[in-house]
Amino acid sequence: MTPGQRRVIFLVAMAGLAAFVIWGITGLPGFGRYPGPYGPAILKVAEGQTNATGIVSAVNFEYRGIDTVGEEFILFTAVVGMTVVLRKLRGERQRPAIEEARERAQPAGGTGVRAAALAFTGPAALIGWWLATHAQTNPSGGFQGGVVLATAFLLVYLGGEFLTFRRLSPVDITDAAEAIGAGGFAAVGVTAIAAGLPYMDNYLPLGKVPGAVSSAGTIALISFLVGIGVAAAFVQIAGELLEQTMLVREGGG
Amino acid sequence: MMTQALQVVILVLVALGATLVVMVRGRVRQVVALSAYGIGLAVLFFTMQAPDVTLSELVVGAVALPLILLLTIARVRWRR
Amino acid sequence: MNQLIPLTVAVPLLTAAALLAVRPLLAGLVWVANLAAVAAAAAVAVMLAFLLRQTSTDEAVYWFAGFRPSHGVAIGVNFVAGPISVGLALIGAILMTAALVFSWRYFTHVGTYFHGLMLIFLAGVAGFCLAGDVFDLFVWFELMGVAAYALTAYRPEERGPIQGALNFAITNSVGAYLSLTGIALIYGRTGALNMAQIGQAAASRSGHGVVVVSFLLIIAGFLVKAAIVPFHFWLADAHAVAPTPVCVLFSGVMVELGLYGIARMYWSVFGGALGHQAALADVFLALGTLTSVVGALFCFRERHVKRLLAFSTISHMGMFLAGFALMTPLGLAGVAVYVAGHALVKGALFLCSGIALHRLRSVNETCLHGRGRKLPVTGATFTLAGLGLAGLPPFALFLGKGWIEDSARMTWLTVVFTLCAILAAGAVLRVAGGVFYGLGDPPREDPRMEAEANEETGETDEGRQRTPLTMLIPPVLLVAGAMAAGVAMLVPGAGAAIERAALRFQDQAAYQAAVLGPSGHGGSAAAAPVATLHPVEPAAVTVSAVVVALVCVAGALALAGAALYWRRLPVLRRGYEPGAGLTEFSRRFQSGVINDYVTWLVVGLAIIGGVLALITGHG
Amino acid sequence: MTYFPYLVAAWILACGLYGLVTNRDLIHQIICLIVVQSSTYVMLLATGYVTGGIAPYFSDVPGSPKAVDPVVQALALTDVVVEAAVTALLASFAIQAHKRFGTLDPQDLAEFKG
Repeated sequence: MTPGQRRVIFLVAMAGLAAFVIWGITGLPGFGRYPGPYGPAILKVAEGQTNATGIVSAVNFEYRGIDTVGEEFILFTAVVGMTVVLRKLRGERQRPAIEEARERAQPAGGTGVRAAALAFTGPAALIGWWLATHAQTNPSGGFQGGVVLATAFLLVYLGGEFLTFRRLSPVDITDAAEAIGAGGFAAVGVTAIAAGLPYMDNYLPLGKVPGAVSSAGTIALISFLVGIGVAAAFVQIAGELLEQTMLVREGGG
Repeated sequence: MMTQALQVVILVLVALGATLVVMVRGRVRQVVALSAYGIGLAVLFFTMQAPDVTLSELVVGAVALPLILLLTIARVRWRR
Repeated sequence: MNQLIPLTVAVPLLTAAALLAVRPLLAGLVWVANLAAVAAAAAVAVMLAFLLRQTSTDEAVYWFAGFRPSHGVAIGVNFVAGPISVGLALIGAILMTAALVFSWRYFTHVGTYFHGLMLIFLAGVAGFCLAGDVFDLFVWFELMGVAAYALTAYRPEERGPIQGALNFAITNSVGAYLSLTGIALIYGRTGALNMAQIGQAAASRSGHGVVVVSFLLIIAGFLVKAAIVPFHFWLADAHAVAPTPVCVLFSGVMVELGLYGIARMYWSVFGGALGHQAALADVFLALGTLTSVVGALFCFRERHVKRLLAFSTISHMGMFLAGFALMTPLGLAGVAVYVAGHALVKGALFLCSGIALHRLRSVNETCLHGRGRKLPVTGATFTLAGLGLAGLPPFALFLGKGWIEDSARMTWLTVVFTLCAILAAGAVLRVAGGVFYGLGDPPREDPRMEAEANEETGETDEGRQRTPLTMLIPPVLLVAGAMAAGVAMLVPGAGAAIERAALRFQDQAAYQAAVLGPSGHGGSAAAAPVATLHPVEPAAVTVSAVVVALVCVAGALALAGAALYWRRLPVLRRGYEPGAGLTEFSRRFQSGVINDYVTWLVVGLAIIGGVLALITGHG
Repeated sequence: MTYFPYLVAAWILACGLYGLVTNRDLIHQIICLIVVQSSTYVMLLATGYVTGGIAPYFSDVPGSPKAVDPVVQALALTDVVVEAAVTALLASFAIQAHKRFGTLDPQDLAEFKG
């Protein structure tokens, strides 16, 4: 098909599909009139059952925990896939890291950017940590915390410290951390089986005060594991992509 | 009423943002549009009382994805 | 509470995570990774086999973290293990074990990544089969998808894999997001994600359009995965380039899971609410027939063996979809047996072409001509599998096809299916005769096909002088298994048991009762029990089925012979190539351009959507 | 307003598909795929919204008023992670395609793959 034909065929078909979907949309209850019963049922029982005040985290890590196990493994698999696809191939070699680092030691913005980036590293790490460990009480959780934690590592890179970045995040370690993050989550579930409980059962003590950091049993533990896994995954995604800029085809540029 | 007016405005902005992201030419410009669109979505989710999703959309849609894409663009521009 | 159910997913996931966590330590110990992966896959197979026995009469429902539904409202996520779902997962685990054994000595730089990805893929398969919740289904669908994209691109040093993986990933992702849109719509209508609960709520509330639309959008992802025309374009691109052991899983179970998803959505969720069963059946029957014909024609024109097998899979998917579309227990039972037999036979065919690739460095029929003579066992296995694909008794495929045709009672369907099977199996037997026995002349080729077929080179670097036993035993066992499965079906009662399982799968009211408790919660009356709609037809070996099967085998052999000796026929000497015109025609569609594939996806959905709207709009 | 958010979601979906069909650059297409997926968040969150509802947090609101649906928010969170994962994988495919083919035009990729 030529691009012109394609566009015409698509637009005609899309008009038909849109009409069909709109027909479906008009069968929905209007916006703001969610009928339930799933949400209200969760809202009614969640705080009592899990001691978590952040109901979304309770759903993610407890009621629909198995979805989140799958989700973590999707991220994990994608990073493994990236590593496989981008692994060094015959005829490619890496520029010496030192040489590369020298080039990158002077970030475009000069010392100001560098200092700012490094200065933000600590707070970013702290925020990430806090988010990952407060899933049960706040709009946060392992995922968001993990990404912010990964940002802390990336700030080190932005600060021109490429070698430090690579030393802080060698592939083997991030690999292992991801595996532990994703697998640990699944393993927490399996330990419940070993104890004769249903998979993913929240068997840790729920704590006394709803909303406290130590409350909500396995939710906090799982959120923490997810945080580790996600942080490692994003550090590795960035690391893989950065690494790519240093590969040189033998004989070529 | 206030909330609803705000939601309508942001929904219109988000719809325009999506159109813009698709229509813009040039890779880097498109990534910038995507980042802005991500922020728009985050605001929309906030008005829909979803702070968790807002935070996720901010860190992923507005920061992580553009970063991944920019690094990719940097890599594929190189040696051309 | 059956703890085997979650373990079928947890064991492969944990093994994969453990292997990848200690990957650096395994650098010199590849056999550890191999052994662990094979053991995990085999363990899953054993667990599923036990589960199949336990659930042969009844579904086992497992609620994660013990959140049982109260008053008909599910707050947790459940897995539902029934004979059909467990059986399909079991096929996946068996093929996975075979593929992992096969790849033991197949890759040189296999690393641990391959094993990890394969095991995660297996977990996705098991989770998808067992999920009883539509969003959970989507999660496993995506997990399986992401692992599959990565596996397709496993050999990035070549050009083909990356292009095939891109087309695969983008089309399937679009399909998955359409599914998710459909899930959002039905959730907005019913406020439920549990399949049984959606079924009840959808049947008892108004808003018919949203039910139809969300049904089509949800199955859109599965139609893409199942490679139903016009959503099939990605399949040949991905199959041609993925490592051969991975193709075994793609063709044997992943594509079939798409069909399973459609059947699950219809029978467990939407069937009662949609109504108009006869008209919907016609839509699926038309899609299935179209897919079968297109797949068979493309299959016959191919010279790239893996691509050829991929198109044969598309052709069979059409037959499976048509079998599902009969909406009868016997038809579905036929599909179940057909899928099982096809998975084993197709797995063996792919593994044999993997051996050819390993030893002869090519999967191009033209350039392999006669060179397979030094691989007698592989050749015999390939030929036998090809005959099985044609439906030679006692292979399980012949029973499956026979049951579908018995149940359909439509002469035209039998004729079309037999012609398709002759074309597809004839192409496979042509390869068998030409490559492994050197019969006839090598097909003449236009340069473009040649280039396409040569895109594949070896996947291995070493050991080309002999075929390791670990590569030879799996295909032999798979062919033997396909035959044994067919023989086992002849045991009195076996056919009836499968038919009962199919009947159970189609009984929405029973499914809702099993998941949500017998009390039901209104609405269940709307889901008409299937048993009353369709009297149970006996699942037996009929004379007509045997005759059709023998005609099919004879036709395939004759066609293969004709294709091989075409140029020696005195009448047609003037350089006429069968399928040359088709090649030109097909290239316009199978262009390899992702933009085209997405366009066809939207076109297909718009047409099906229009037809569904016409059918159900006035009801 | 009754159906407006759903229609916006459908519009975003259509935009993304249009971009996938008409763009001839893989990076653009990956971005369009992100747009396609973003429509699902809007659709999900819109279906679970309750007018006047509060975010599903019960820390210091005794006798809490009705909240919006927490389930769709959890689903959207999962969805966001899936998006990040798929995008990262596709980005690596694009890099590799560029290395092998020297181009990111799908038309050229299809022609050069031989």
